[in-house]
Amino acid sequence: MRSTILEYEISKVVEMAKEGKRLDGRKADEMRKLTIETGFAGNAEGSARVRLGETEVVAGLKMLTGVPYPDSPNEGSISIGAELLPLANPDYESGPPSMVEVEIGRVVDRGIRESKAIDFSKLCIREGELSWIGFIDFYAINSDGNIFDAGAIAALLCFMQGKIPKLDEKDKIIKGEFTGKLELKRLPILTTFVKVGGTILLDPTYIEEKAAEARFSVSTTEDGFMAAMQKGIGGSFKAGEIDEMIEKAFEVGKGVRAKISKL
Amino acid sequence: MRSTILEYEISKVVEMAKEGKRLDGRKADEMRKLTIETGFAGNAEGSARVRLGETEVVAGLKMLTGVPYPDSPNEGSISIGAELLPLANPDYESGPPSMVEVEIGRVVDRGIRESKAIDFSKLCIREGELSWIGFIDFYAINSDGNIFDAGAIAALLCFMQGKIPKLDEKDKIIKGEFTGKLELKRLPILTTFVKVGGTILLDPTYIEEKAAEARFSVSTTEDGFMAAMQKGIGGSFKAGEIDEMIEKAFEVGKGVRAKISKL
Amino acid sequence: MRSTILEYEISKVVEMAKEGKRLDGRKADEMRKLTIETGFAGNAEGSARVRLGETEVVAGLKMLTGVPYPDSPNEGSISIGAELLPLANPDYESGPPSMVEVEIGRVVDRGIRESKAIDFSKLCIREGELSWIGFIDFYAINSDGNIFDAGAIAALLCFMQGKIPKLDEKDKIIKGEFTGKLELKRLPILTTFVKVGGTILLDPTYIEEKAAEARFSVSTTEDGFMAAMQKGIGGSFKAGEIDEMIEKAFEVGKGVRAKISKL
Amino acid sequence: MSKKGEEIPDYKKDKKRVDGRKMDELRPLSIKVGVIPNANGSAYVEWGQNKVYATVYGPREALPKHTQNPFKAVVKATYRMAAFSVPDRKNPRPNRRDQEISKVLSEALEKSVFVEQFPNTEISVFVEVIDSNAGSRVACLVAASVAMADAGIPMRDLISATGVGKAFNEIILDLNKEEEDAPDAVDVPLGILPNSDEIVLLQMDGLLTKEEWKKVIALGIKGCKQVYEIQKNALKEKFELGNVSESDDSGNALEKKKETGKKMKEEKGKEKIKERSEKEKKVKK
Amino acid sequence: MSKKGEEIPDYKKDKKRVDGRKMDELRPLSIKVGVIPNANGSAYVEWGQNKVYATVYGPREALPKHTQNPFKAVVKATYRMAAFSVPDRKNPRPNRRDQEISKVLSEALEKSVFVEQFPNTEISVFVEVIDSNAGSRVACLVAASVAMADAGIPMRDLISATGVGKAFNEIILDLNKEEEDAPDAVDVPLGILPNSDEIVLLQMDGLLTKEEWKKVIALGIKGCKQVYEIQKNALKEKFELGNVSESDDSGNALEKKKETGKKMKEEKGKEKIKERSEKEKKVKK
Amino acid sequence: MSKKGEEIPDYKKDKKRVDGRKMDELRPLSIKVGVIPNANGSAYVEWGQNKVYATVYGPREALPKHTQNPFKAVVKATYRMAAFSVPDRKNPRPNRRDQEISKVLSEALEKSVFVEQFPNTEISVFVEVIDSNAGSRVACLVAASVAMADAGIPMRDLISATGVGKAFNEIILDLNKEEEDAPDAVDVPLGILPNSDEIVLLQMDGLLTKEEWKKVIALGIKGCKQVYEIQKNALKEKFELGNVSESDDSGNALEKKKETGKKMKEEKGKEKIKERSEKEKKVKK
Repeated sequence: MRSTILEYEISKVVEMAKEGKRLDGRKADEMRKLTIETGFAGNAEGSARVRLGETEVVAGLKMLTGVPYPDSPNEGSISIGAELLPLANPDYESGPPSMVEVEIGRVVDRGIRESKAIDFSKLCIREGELSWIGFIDFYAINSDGNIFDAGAIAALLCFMQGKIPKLDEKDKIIKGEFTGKLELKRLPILTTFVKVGGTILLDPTYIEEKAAEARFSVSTTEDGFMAAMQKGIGGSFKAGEIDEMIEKAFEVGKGVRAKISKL
Repeated sequence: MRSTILEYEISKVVEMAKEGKRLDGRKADEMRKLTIETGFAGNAEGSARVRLGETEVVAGLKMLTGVPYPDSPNEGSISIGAELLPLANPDYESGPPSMVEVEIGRVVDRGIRESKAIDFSKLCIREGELSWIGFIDFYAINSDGNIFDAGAIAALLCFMQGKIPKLDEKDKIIKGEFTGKLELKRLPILTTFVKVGGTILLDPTYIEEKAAEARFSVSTTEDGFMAAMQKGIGGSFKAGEIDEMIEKAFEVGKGVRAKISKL
Repeated sequence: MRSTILEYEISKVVEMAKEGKRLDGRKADEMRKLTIETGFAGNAEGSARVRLGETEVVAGLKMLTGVPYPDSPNEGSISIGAELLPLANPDYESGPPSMVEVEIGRVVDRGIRESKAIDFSKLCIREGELSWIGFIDFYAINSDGNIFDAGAIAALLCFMQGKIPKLDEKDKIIKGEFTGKLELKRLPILTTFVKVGGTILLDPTYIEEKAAEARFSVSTTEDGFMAAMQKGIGGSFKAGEIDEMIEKAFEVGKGVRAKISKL
Repeated sequence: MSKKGEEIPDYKKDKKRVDGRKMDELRPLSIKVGVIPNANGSAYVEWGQNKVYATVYGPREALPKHTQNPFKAVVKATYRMAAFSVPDRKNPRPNRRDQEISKVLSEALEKSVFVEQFPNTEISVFVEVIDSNAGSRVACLVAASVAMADAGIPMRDLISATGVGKAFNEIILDLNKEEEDAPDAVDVPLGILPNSDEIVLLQMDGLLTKEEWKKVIALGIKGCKQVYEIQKNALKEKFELGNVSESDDSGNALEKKKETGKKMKEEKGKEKIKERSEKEKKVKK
Repeated sequence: MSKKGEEIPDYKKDKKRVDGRKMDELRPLSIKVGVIPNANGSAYVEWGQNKVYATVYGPREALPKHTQNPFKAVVKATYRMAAFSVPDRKNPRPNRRDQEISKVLSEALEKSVFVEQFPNTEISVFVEVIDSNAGSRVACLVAASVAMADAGIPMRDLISATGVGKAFNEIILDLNKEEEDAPDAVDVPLGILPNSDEIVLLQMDGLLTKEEWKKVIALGIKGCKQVYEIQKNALKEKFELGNVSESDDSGNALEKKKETGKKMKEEKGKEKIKERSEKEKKVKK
Repeated sequence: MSKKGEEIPDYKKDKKRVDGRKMDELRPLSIKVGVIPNANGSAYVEWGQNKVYATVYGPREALPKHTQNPFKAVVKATYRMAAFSVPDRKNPRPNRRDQEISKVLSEALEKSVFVEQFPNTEISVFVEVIDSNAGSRVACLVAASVAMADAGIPMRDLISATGVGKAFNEIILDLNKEEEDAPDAVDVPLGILPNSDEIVLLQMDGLLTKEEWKKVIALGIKGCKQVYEIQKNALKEKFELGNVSESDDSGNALEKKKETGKKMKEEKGKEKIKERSEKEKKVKK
């Protein structure tokens, strides 16, 4: 059950949204301030700290070796997982990945994977025998909504730094030595909206997510592609609303890309 | 705790059983109508749908390769598991296998395994290196009691169809190609009884199982063997009662065997 | 919540401790009667039953082969785990290892491991390929406090008997045949104290553990070393108190060592 | 992944699909209603090689109590695949994909039901895939929605769903496994309320331009409407409305029939809730 | 599995077993009662190489509440094997075999106890195998039943149990590991109430004709009665009834003693329940 | 493990450490307070390569109810490491080391807090290591204690902590990874209440004589006091006490400031508890 205070705040958010207004003064299609920081984790092959307003996410990349899947013997792979630390919000609990965490992780993963930004064949070490798997784990440190986009940017930043470790003659990773870097062919940017009181809001806060009827995320690339979509929460969208959000997502993606590609 | 309605129904079943009667009009030693259907699952190496009155079970066989056990290097193996889907009964819950599921799976497994119907040495591919394991998973789709016998028949039907996949030069299974079929030396039939109000009832319904003091299952073969027995639930049987049930089980087995061996 | 009776007993233990007295008449620095028995488990490579007053613990050693860790290719290893069986105390519950069990297991493990009593390089079979891992599992059978020390003695006794199995040409263990024994360079003895009502008590009972403000364990060797320490429970010690306990622990260790080394 | 050594099809050029279908053609779809007697509502769907069961239990008291919502029923769908329903044996433990699909199905179904009418309850939906070949989640959504109607739960509309997307250079409806594995494959599971075209399920994987997207969504909605007809017929069959002609006002007739069924079930449902409230927790099997 | 290269014994011909026993001879069996001070009742059994502890806690309030039965006590036995109790180290996590044995032991024990006298409670039985060699489950049942008597829980009868079956061409009592691994091995764990010959535990694995079955069950019941005598003596020893002669009416004397013990414990038990009711849930270790 | 082929350092001879530090020198330590807006209290610590976050939530009603202690608040610390915070990727599931550290941190923190003032509540402490290089548990304890003060929870004292021990033939403060892997390494995580020198965290691994121990504990306490100064400064910065001179009575001023912060938070805390009591259990994310 939700507390009375939360219910009150939610109803306020809904009322304001009906008039196109937001609790923090933003316009409906306005994103919060994005700040990024990379390379803090000495043990990772790439790391990033992303803040979107008060939302803070940290991410890191570990490159491990593994046996390629039988049906793609000359490819490596990636794996992305999200964790909503109890640290980050009084509503979060310890335990095995919740459905919310699973969904966030999988949507962020697909947003990057399906864009074909990473050429998996370049992650092959020896066909059918050994390949690289890039593990990204990202953690909500302070959660004020839209972990989707903050996590997706953090994950992308990790891959952009992605160092490939050197292997010794027994295929063991030599700590601190690298043979090269991951190459990204595209920079897919995930952009998330919610519908509150019938109004589409970009980059929702935690309370806006609670107030939302429906959620929509789309990953866009610099060369005009969408790479993944996900509708979430128990409401609906009209096709026209989807089109509008896609339009806006391309615009947002451009801005974010400009910011992160400077690194 | 059990609801009042359930308690009432149980007491009615007990009263009727004392006079040798049953809620659905059957005689104490009468089996429900058995209908069977096979081969529905394109992805399985054998599949069956079995109905016993309103009880419905589906089962499928997957043949996988594995390393033989060190103490039987020239044998393959089988593995049978039961799942009581929450789909099948409002009393069933999701989660790890319950003790009830474990017991059903293991009794069905032993009923087939211990009959030596399947020659495990024929499942060996290369001694000490590679052998076949036949995995049967069966699921209660609608549960109106006696999942034991319905599941055992479904499992047996799967093995009767059992196709053995072809392997490529790297020991990988080639989808859709087969080298032969499993051979069954016997057709063991599991037959289950409960004791309600002192009367032995064949093929119990769900409510009869709830009303039962004790349960007994025995697997019988066409050549006069019993292959497995299991007494269950918190009551007792006299040796004479066991003898009677064994007698009846051989008769039931004959009928069921006649039906399924036509396939 | 704790029952009223337990609370009453605890307060009594605290009151007595303030005057240096104990419920069972022992002096503050007096250990309970220690009895030991070894070799009861025919399936183990070493086994021991240890009683400390009414506390009873059984332990067994299984020697298994494994691949050495990459960073110590010419070493084997040990692994020690504690289980507080629900058998042993009405307060214990079934389930995955509790934090209490994890702590006991790890402290007992470190008390032996860090003393370097066992030369891990002697557990290597083939460098980088195969080595021995000595698994000790110990179980509380009746728990009247200080499972730490009873378990540590039981574990040590198992290692003292430790038979090394013979391997066949395929590196499989040949049951019942052995090539030699583990050698112990030291006999580290874990000694545990609690602070109750400001008084330090050696070898606490279950109720004394409940009444304790703080706990301290230290492992000592015959050649004047401490090998592991652990402060536990939510209180504190002064450095002087630690020194006193260390002094006493060396004395206790000597006595226990004399007893067990006779075996 | 198309098999090595084989030539990759080009649908633009070939004008027909690997299984002979037209670009906008569904695989054969059949629906049976009320197949599981124990359930409040149920359906069995065969769609191409996919075979799925769906049941609805409830509305029943949501337990444990902290899962209750005082404003509405919680719709909780659980998607599972039988171990033998896929080419390689599936581990029985639910994986991340199972969990995500369970989540999006729950959320899609919620929109179709008047959840406000049943505060503090749970409507439990279980879908079980016993054979599969691309598109099992939309098959499950189609089955679950029909089962929901069969349970007599008051609904805003049925949910009609289909896969849609792109493969071998063409926008196509209802992808099969071979198409899903095409090098340029884009898979879009889509679910709508067919009377209002509201989108309740939407996912997308693969690269698509805005122009392609417009074609995809249009084709998808068209496909959903075909599915809708089959769903309605299945429900009619169950409720023995064989005499109502499909062409004129079948929808209304169905609504009417559903009304009746609904009322009966609703009362049954309420009784059920009362019964359950007496228990602290349902008896573990 | 008999070892390769060795000749397989033929008991019909050999007239004695691999360990020198007669066909109807038990392995050495010793029982100690009251070995675990913390428990309401306990026993330690050595039977051949098998070594097992059993404890009984309760009757105590069944928790969580939904596990309570308003008509009777729930008997919940938990069977576990120490990691070092088998030739290969056993994974500490309970496996399917552990769970099944726990279930059949619980069900067997229930019949022996007047569960109706303690509604809403649980009688917890824990059995731990610390060494094993065929027959650990019946050793546990024997130990658990004695522990139940030691706990003073009102009982219809003790449960006496043994393995019985077939190996190397002969019907035999109390199979050891080598016999359990015979090519023609049939293993029948059997538990009875010895005063009424009611069968409360019965499982069977392996091929047996009806004729053989009759011999097996007769031999098994005979074996159980031998076990019963040892159980009674162990209980007598605990309750210092050494002066009562076994041959005449030891059973009665035992009953009488048990009566006394029962009454004491019963009251202790009731008090215990009251105490526990005050807590919501027992303190997690 | 020092790398093969390299000469093992000898600190007695070398007079300085592998990273150039003096024997009694800490690695660079910086603390930021109040970095996580959602929490009641928080801190971020960089200590050498270690980077850790700590948050405090509560006091809030302890749930489930049976975890409540009617005499005091339960302090529950949870120590976790990010998968990428160690040289090899860490499995996300908490391992035995995580659990033990969580336990000793909880127990250390309890002593520092006036737990008696908040019966039936839980003070939840979460610490997350996002990069590590020996000493992460003491970094977490330092961060957690500062976060506790930031949350305004009434405290007996801060906890100051450091690693101390032996490596390469010398007693040293604040071991780094290379030193922890020395052949003669002894690692002693130590936490004290700096105003009373009471030891609240103490573990030790490795071989140490009594004489060496005395040096170790003296050096450790000295190190903790250096850490204490940095902790106080970080808190001052947060509470904008920049104008109070550190040398005279900064401690008191800090206390005063903390008083104020405490009062505010306390009231906030109580309100929070009331709020939470209305719920049966917090909403699962």
